[in-house]
Amino acid sequence: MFSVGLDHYLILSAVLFCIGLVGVITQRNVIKLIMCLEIMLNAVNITLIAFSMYITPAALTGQLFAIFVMVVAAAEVAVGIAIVFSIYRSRESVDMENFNLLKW
Amino acid sequence: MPDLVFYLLAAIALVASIAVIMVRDIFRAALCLIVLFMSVAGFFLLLHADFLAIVQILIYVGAISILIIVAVMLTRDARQGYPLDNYKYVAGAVGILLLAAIAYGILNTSFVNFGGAPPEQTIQPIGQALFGSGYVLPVEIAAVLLLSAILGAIAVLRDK
Amino acid sequence: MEIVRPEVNTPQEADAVEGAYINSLIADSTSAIPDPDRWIDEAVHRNVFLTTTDTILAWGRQRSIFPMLFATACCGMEVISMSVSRFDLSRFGMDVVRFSPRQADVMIIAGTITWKMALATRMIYDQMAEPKWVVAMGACAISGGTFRESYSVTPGVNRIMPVDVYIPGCPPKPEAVIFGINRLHAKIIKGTMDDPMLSKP
Amino acid sequence: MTLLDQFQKTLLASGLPDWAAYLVPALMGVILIVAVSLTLVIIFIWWERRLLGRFQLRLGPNRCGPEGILQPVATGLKLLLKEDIVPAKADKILHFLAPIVVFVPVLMIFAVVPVSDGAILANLNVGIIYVVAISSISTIGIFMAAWGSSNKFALISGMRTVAQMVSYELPVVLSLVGVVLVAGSFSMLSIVQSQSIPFILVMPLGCVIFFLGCLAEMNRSPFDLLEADSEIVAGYHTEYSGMKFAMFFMGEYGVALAYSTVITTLFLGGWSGPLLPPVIWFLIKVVLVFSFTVWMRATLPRLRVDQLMAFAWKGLLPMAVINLIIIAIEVLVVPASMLWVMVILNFAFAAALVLLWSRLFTLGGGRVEV
Amino acid sequence: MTVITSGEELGKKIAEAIPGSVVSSDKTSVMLESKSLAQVAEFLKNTPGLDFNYLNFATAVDYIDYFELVYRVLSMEHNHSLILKTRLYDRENPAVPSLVAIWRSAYFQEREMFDMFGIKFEGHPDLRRLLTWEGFQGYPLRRDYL
Amino acid sequence: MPIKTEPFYLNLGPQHPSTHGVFRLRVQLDGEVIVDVEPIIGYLHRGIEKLAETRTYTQVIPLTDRLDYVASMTNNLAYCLAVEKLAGIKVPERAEYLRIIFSELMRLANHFLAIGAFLNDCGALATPLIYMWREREKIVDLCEMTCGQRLLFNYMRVGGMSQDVPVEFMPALKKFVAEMPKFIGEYEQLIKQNEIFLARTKGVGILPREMAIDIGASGPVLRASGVNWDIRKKDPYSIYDRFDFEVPTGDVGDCYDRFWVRMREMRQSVRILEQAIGQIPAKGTVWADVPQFFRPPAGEAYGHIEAPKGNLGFYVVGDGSIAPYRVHIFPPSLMNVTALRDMAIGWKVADLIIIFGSIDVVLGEIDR
Amino acid sequence: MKFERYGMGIAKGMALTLKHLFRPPLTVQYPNEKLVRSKRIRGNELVWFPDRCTGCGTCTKACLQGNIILVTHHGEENKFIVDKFELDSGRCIFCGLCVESCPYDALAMGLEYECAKYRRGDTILDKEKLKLSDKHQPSAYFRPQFYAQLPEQSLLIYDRKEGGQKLTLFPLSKRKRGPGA
Repeated sequence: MFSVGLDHYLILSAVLFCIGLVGVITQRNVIKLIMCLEIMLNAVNITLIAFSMYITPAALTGQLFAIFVMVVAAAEVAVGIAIVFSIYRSRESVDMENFNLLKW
Repeated sequence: MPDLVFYLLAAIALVASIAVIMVRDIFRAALCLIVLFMSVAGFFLLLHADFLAIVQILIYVGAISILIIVAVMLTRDARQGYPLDNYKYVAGAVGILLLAAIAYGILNTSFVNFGGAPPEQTIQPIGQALFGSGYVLPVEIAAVLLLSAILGAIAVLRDK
Repeated sequence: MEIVRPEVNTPQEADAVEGAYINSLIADSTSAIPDPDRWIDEAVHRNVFLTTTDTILAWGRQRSIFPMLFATACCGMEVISMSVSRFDLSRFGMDVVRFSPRQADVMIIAGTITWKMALATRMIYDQMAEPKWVVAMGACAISGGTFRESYSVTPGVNRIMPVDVYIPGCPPKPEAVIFGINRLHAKIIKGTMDDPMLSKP
Repeated sequence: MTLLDQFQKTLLASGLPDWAAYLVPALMGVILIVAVSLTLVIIFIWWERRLLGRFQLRLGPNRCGPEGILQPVATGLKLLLKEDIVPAKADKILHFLAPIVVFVPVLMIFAVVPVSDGAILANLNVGIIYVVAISSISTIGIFMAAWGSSNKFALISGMRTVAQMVSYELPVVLSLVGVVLVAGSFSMLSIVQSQSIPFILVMPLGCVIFFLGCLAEMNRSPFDLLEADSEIVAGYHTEYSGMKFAMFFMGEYGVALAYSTVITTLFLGGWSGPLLPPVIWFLIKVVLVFSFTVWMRATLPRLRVDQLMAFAWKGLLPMAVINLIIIAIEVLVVPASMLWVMVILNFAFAAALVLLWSRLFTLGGGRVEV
Repeated sequence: MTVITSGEELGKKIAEAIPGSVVSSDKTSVMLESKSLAQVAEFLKNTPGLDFNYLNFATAVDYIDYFELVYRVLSMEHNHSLILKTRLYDRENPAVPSLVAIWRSAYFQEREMFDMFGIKFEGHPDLRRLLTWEGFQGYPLRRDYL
Repeated sequence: MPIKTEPFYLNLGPQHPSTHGVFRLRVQLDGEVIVDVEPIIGYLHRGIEKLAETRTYTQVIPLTDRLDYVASMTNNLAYCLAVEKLAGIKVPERAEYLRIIFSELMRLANHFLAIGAFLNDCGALATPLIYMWREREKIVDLCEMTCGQRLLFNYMRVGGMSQDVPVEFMPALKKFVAEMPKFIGEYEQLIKQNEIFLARTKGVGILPREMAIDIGASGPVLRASGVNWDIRKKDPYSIYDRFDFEVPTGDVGDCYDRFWVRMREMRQSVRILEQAIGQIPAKGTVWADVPQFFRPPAGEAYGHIEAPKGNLGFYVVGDGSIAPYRVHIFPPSLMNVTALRDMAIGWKVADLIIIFGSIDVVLGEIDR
Repeated sequence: MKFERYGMGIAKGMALTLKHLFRPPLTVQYPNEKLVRSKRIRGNELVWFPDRCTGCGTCTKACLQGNIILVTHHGEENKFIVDKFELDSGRCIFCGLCVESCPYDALAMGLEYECAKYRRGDTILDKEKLKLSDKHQPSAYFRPQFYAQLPEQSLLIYDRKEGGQKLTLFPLSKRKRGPGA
């Protein structure tokens, strides 16, 4: 039971994912929201690599997918923070409540 | 031994991730996020994905978290953060429900090992897989994505 | 003197606050602070170390003093002369000149301290970490020198902080300052002034 | 197969419990790294102070032990027992953690540097990326210090840190990829083994770019903006005293030393050399690289922030990219046994590129541009 | 060699241009009415042939009965100089027009005179204590300050 | 990328590594870009003008030493010129030459420090300062040989010099003057073409010609802005009209020009020294025997010289007693910092430091 | 910044510093080796010859800060006898005006400059200390009669062969123990 297997990794990443999700729902600070998104992406990465290790150790497919996830994460943070700056510039706030316009 | 390390890392990861959403000071939250990233890198090492572990540190710790820190620094008056709003019970419920569902799924599925030993070193296979067969197009698309992200960021922040 | 910084919003307010502090500093420092003769002894009593440990510590402290160059006026030039190639203070391990008072050990007050500056001097002294020493270099720092009668000059820096070594001269020659620093070394390592080696005419 | 691996094997074979077989070699490795690298750092601090003194026609510390070699020891002793001040407004936790976060990654770099054949603590097959990744962690430490001490000078220094480190990471990595292409491996050991001609000759431009990038990453002159004492007093460690300051101080020199070893390994052929034992060769090369940085420190003025950034983005980065493309083509075209062809070609390309850049591009001159 | 302009000739010129401004004049200096100081300065700076574009120094002397303000102005093109003087008899609240708008080099010197003598310069953009601190009692360079 | 940031105040000084003493700059920053600068002075205000009223004419000379302590003998000269003008004293020939020699030595000494400290501000870790200081030490040695002190000489007197130079002085001076051009050449090699230095200084902190005149700048700061104004040429005092030298000027008025004007002035100073060594009478008195407590007539006099930093003037009012009634000191540095705000706005903190360094102020003179 | 000269300027500067690396350092290892100071040195003390002093008080008038305290009383043969002669070396600026003004050559500047003290009171030179001082070698400042007795000053301009300051190429540390060495 206590020797670590695939299940442990999956449960762990599920817990992390849910924490991230709770964060995304509850946070009002946009920067923190982005941070919570990063937690969720990391949880997904753990899942991918755990599957890669335990299901198809030779093929490394999961690791390849993790790389693509990282690429997406980097792009998302760059654009996300650019948008945060842009809104902060006009509204002087990073509160989600102020992000209700489609144009700024 | 690897099991011990796993539990240790898991504890760190959970504490750090909970701290990210609970800590009010946003700079400290960002530091907790870094701790989480490092522990995830530790999981990658445990899973024999050493290349990805290093890339995780390089990208998440070296780049993304620094970007977040810059954002924290430049939005100084918002540093203290805001209280969690009224959704927190709803969110907690949703989270727990989702977690229960996933856990149920995981525990009731038997995963099949398709066999084969994990490769001794991962860099070469990853490289060959990425650029050799099948994944060239996604790699190119990823490159385009990154480029467009950079351009988009610049476009958003440009003086109007 | 306790310095509490009230919230100020404009530069003018800040100036007024500073002026008030200067006036209270003048009112407070009418008599000289006694020279810390027994300073080292007290320190030894305070933390009981084994003798060897104590010696090693004193050795470390004496060999690597980070000076805080508090060069306000003419003597500052001689401080530079002393630290550059001809007299080279770095031979004593003092080449790591720290401009942050937190990291400095000895404050070499080189030059006239006016009342306007005395406030900053005192604050910097308070910011320095223990153990700390003060060297008053030149006539102005010791007693106000030729400007002693002036309305704006502190008559001796020992009115606002205890001074460990006085180096007379206007300005003292670099060798004289190095001699003073050697005496400070001796003070650090011996912890007493009754050393026959030091009783130089 | 490194010595520690073998040790672990024997331990496992001898029937020790599982965890002990993992822990004992790891602890030994840690102790070895800390001891050796701290000693080296102390010696190099002394060496820099002496050498800098000689560049400036003076002697440098020479009264403490033979030729003053105990000087850093005395400094360390003194700092150890100096009062530790935490400013009232500071963020206590960050203020406490920052020196550790700066200092530990520096030590971790030494783990993958091969001192001679097989004498490496961890022969990672991702050695080079490991170095880059680990060293980016200390940026966060510096930023923690800057933020945590709630001092304006420190905050300016922190802003500069982020910009500088992030900008110079790119050219450094890109010039590293050239090395990897020619050597065909990420592992430090095999990179050294593949240098029949030192890579400084094979890719001079890459070496220069990497060296400059390293200077910026280790905050040495002329890129020492983080603690430009004529501008921002002592930079991010303005509010630090005592042992914490000592850790910053050691970390600063430690990172300089670490990068010197990395440059030696990647571009100067590591331990290889005739006659003398490999360790001596390695040390000689490290001392040469380190002395070169001291020489630059003794001569050059400091760049301004925007010039620094412009130099990274407009100067080093495009040159690194072009250099990488050239090397990639050469690796495809030139057979591996004929490295000397690449030497000639690359010198020509490097000269052409430098000429082109110095003619065509203005790097951040004139008014402030953001 | 900087020519010291004859104060008598120039005094006449000034008196013609701005009547009632000159009190007296001798070989080197022109004594002015304190109120017309700014006008005269304007005249000296902008009149072709005089072009006193450079204020060399400005100071005050406390003669106990009155303060004497001394300005030495210079023309870089013609290389000639002139000393302007004016007297302030009000000891409690001496005031004089500021010259900062005409020669910016008066900026610090007028602040210094305010600090040292308590002379108010009307129209000075930022008349505060310069050398001593805020809250300093008295004006040190007056003869009665001890 | 103008992200809206709150402007914040930064106090540079009064104790800051590159304020050359106790100068305080209250800087308002936006990011690192300077929005406003306010120089706050007075941290070294010692009341020299007040003290001079209570001391005899001779006793004021040690006080004047402490004004511009980098080149203290020039202050003596300016004060002595003013008092000599007041009392109508004629200075002996040999003393005039000695005055020229020492004031040119002081100019060299000052420029050594100015350039060295300026480069230190640019971030070159003390090496240029140290090379300069080595040469300065040679000058200091010469002065110490003459009057026994290394910094505050108290050498000139009203009516000449306090004593003649010793016999070893002239050979040593000749050797120094002979070595000097080589050293200046070496120094130009060290820094003049350095790209980083050029990038830091060229075009930075421009002081336009009109503004330079308007703020009453003088010395190298004025000349770097393209104004050919040197009191040694335009209003020759002492015996400067006997020497042949040029007045170097800049054309833009940026930091580099100020540096470069100083470098060229050093060469001219060496030229003047060479001529003075050739012309000086071998023997003769150096002091017009002025009694220690002499009483100049009531009146006023203004003596000014081209000090290393600019136009240094002394306005002395005598009332017929042994002590001056009023001594006003007109310091060049005070005028030169007037335009600091205009020069620095829009630049970064690092530029502010080098702009301030290129002005070359000394606080003893600003605050008096 | 524009590298018009391809970094040649930087290279030139670095060549110059490299040249300096191989020049002998100028450093005087002070407590172990001392520079010979000027013959006219104004050291941080006065040398007083009590037998020549008549107590006329010219020096007290010449002193610009009233630092010399001289108390006398009338002795026999209409001479002054000095009761108190005291000056504060912590306040004196060593301008030399008192020495210049002394009509009987009873005061001279001293050679001594190593005068650092631990206590403020120690800096005051009273009559007893000054009485001992005439055993010291006075400096030749305004006292040319002492000029010949003093050693030649070691100047930085001359190198060692010409009697100047000692320059050594690779000096080893001095193991000798000076005060605080």
